[in-house]
Amino acid sequence: MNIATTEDLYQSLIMDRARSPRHAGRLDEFDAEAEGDNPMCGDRVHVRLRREGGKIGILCHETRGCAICISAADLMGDAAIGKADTEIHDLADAFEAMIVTGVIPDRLDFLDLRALAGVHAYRSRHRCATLPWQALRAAIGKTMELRHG
Amino acid sequence: MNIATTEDLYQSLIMDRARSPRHAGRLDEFDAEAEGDNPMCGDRVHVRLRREGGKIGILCHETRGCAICISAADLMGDAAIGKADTEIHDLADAFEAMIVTGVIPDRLDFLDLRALAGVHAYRSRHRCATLPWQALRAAIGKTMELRHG
Amino acid sequence: MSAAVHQVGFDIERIRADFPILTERVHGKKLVFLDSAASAQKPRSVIDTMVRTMETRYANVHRGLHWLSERCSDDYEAARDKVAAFLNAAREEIIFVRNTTEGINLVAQTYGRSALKPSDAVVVSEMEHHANLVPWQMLRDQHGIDLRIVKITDAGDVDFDDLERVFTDGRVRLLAITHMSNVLGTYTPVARLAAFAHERGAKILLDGAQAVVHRAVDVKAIDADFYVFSGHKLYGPSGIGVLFGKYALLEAMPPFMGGGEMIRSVSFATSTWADPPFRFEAGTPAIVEAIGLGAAIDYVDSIGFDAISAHERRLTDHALATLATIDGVTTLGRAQDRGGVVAFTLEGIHAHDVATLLDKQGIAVRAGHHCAEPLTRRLGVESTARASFGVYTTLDEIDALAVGLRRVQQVFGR
Amino acid sequence: MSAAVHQVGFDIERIRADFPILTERVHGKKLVFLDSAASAQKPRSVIDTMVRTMETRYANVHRGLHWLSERCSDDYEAARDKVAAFLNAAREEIIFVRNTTEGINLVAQTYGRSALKPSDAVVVSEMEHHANLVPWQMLRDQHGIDLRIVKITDAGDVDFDDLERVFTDGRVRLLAITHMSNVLGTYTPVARLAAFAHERGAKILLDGAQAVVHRAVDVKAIDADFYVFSGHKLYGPSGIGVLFGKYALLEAMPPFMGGGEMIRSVSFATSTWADPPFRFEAGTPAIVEAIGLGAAIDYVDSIGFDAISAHERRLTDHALATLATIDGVTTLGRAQDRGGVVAFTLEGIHAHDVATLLDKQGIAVRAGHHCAEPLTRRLGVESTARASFGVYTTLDEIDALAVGLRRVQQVFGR
Ligand SMILES: Cc1ncc(COP(=O)(O)O)c(C=O)c1O
Ligand SMILES: Cc1ncc(COP(=O)(O)O)c(C=O)c1O
Repeated sequence: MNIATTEDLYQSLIMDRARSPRHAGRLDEFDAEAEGDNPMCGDRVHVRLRREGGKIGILCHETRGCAICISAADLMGDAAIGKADTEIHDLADAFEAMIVTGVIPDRLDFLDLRALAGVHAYRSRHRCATLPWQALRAAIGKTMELRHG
Repeated sequence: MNIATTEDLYQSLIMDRARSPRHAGRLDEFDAEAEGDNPMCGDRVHVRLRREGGKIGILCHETRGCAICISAADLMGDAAIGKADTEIHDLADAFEAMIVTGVIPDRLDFLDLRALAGVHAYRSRHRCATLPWQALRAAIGKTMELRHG
Repeated sequence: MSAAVHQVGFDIERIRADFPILTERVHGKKLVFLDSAASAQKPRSVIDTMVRTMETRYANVHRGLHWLSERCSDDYEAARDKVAAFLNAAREEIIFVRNTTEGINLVAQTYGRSALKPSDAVVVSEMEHHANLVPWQMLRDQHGIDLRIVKITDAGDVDFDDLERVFTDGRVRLLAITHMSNVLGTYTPVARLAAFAHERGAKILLDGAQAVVHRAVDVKAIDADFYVFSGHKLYGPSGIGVLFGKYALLEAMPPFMGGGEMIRSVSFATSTWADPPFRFEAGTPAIVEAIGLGAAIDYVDSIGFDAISAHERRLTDHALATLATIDGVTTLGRAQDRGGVVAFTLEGIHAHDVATLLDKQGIAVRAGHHCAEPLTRRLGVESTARASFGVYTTLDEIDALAVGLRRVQQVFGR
Repeated sequence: MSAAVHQVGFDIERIRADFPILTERVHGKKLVFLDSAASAQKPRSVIDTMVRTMETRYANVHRGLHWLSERCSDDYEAARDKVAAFLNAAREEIIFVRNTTEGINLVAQTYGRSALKPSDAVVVSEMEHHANLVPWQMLRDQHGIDLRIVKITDAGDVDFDDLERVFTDGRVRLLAITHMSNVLGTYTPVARLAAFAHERGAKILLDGAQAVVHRAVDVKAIDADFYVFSGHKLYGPSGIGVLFGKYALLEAMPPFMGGGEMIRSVSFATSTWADPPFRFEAGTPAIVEAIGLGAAIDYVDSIGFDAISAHERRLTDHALATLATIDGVTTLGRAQDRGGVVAFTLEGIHAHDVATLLDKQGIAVRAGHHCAEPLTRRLGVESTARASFGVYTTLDEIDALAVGLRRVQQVFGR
């Protein structure tokens, strides 16, 4: 039996990122931060980011959760870096749509996020994959409030 | 089709009594009285009785209800007259048991009460047949209270 | 005779074949079931859906990460989508309850206790089922609201003059009223009532237990704030019903019951609530029954409300005309707009005797006060018999009722 | 291997053949259903009883004078008799509710608001399901009672020293506690707890949602004041549950919901209540589901609780022993007396991932906090996976779980 097939959820990319996330950690200096949590299962994602020239320069997350949640947070880091706030919402929309529909969007900036398309088949796991994005959206929202306030 | 067969509920005895009850009416002078009512269908039986030598001498009922209820009240009149209070409870027990089981008891003083055995088959009508007896029991209970009080 | 009278597109024999129970015999007679307003019979598609769920796709919903639970949750939530489409509402506005009664109690205990002050008034009509009267009496006794009764006309319609009167002091905050009377058959003018209430700063709750069976209901077009119905009258399973509430109202309401599913987070000290609709669905829901209700909605949709309403109209007209030909029979209610229930009395014969004697001929009708005791009293009768119709009812069955009633009169020598 | 190990009189293969769903395949694999504590699967006799009711004997209950309604009422009330015999109670003490959750809410809202004063205290334990915590939190917030939590020992038993402590000030009027924990498997010593409460002037409510599935329950022998369970965990339909209450307590309680069936008489001004149990069953009940629950009770009676308990004991022992052989697996709960649920964690692997990866092998387990969030926190874990057993569970299935868990560890490189 081969559980980890390519169209499968627990493929090596996801497992790699779950075991050794590249963006895990805690920024001491940051421009925006937010936390997302799912009390139903105890998953929690804390996101901090620093900007460079109006774009996200560094993104770090501290994630306590399942493999899906950790890898989703980490792959989000790859995709978010270099983006402006407005682009983030667009990307998050596309990601959330992929989780709901299972259809991988045809866009270059999606990078390895496509690895998570298989979450689609597990409705009760959708939250695990989208929680990091919810935190990122909240972090950006708060920065904007600060800027306007 | 012959609805009114002998083993049937709406036999001629019951219909006769429902149409022209013998004990219907209102005693002005009485030793005991009580009312039974069933709010679920609006049936109401008012019983008054007069004693003669420690036994029921006259029993009158005013019954507003269905044919089963009126004939049950009237046939109760036949059977109750000439009985002492203690005998009434025994008779009422036997009548109620017949309604629940459908089995006609083997006792001489049962008279035409047996005509109501068919009510057994209609659980939702049991109350119609037993309501007069409930009123009679209550009337007797009240007399006894008066006597003791 | 009846088949020919039926319009094209409504094949009554095919519909009857969908309901296994209709071939039963009662006291050796063909069953003539004229008690659908109490609870309707179930088509095979509803029964099959319940069986298929239990035999192939059952597990507890929402909490499971495994295949059966995901599939069963999908089916349960798909049923919510069907109900939402059925009422033209959003899925978050659809709460599964046991029955109409629970739906109204839920609103009384949550909306009533949170949004109504003791000085506020609630209005119900004279023709309410106990389900839309007793919960408000309980709220009055517990919480101190004022409960007012709006009169009906002798024809059986809402008396708008009296409605003006009960609203004059401006204290009415909720009008809770039936969409169709289960005794008089009256359809109330719900859009007009909603506008009337809203103009005066009140919300409206509609008891749709009867109406929803016979007509397409669009809560948006009506502008209903709350709408309630039971699955078992809509050819669906027992144990399932629906409360619709506008989302903004639901969102502001505290939960009704506490337990699993309805919480966001629980600690020993305190708990926070989930969003609607889950906030109002504590514990394991009536899973198979909700899915069965979805199948019932598919079933009525497959016939279509145009056909259903027309069929009902034809049956009701035929029943009123036929019963009018029998001496000693009086039918109740003369509302302009009326649905498929006909309550009646027989002179000198108690409704209980009517029902029992009809039963012996295989004809099922209801007798009593039909859980509308104050209305029965208002009409000056003790109890009535009631014939009520479903999609499977035929004109022949109404003729059988007429024959049966004449036999009842014979037994009583009338 | 397992068949041989089973004692005579418990023919597991015949039992499995009674449950149609067990032959389903999931992701192309044989279904291994280890989630019965969330909701059990249904034997054919329960499904058939529901179908037969809907196809041959269905109508609304209690209110009808016709044959179908009389027969359906008989069946519904016969189900109440079966439940009464099952618990060793009187039929008037048996109230049909939707589920355990509604039963507890009913007691909180009726007994709680009428018999408890704001200065009174209610005690629950640290290992309660949300269904037996949140309703008391709501009562506290609405009515002002004091809610106290009695601790459990590290083994997962009720801490009687702490129980003494929470009772010392004499203000406790109700002990509401589980009969069997859905996470730790702990059976609580219910007769001892009841005596403890009664000696101190308190009543006892037992959450029997799990216990009733595995052991014969005698509410008289326990001397329980209230006992609650759900049909869907006892191989019965969804949408039906039971509240037992001692008659004298029920008789003094106001109704929970208002509507049809629960009243004696209604006028516009006021209503009077029917006697228990009807006072607490407002509106059309879950008729088919109550009748189906009766069939479920017949089913478990036909196997017998001696056999069921022994089977469960064997499965639990085997599961604890087998899981102990896998490195990195930790099972929760070490109560002396424990039932057929085993919660566990895998080192370094989140319970969600465990459940999803087992699911892909056809093995259904639950993962999360199992609606006992405060307990999970008390145990110092975020979430756990849980395997739970029914009459149809085999020792082979537990072996399959062990194999499955090793595969999960492989995927995670452990
Ligand atoms: C111990 C315990 N109590 C209460 C419940 C709640 O049961 P239900 O969801 O059927 O109301 C459960 C089941 O989830 C349980 O295991
Ligand atoms: C108009 C109306 N409202 C409410 C109800 C109560 O419905 P249920 O018993 O399903 O709660 C009924 C049916 O009996 C009804 O006809």
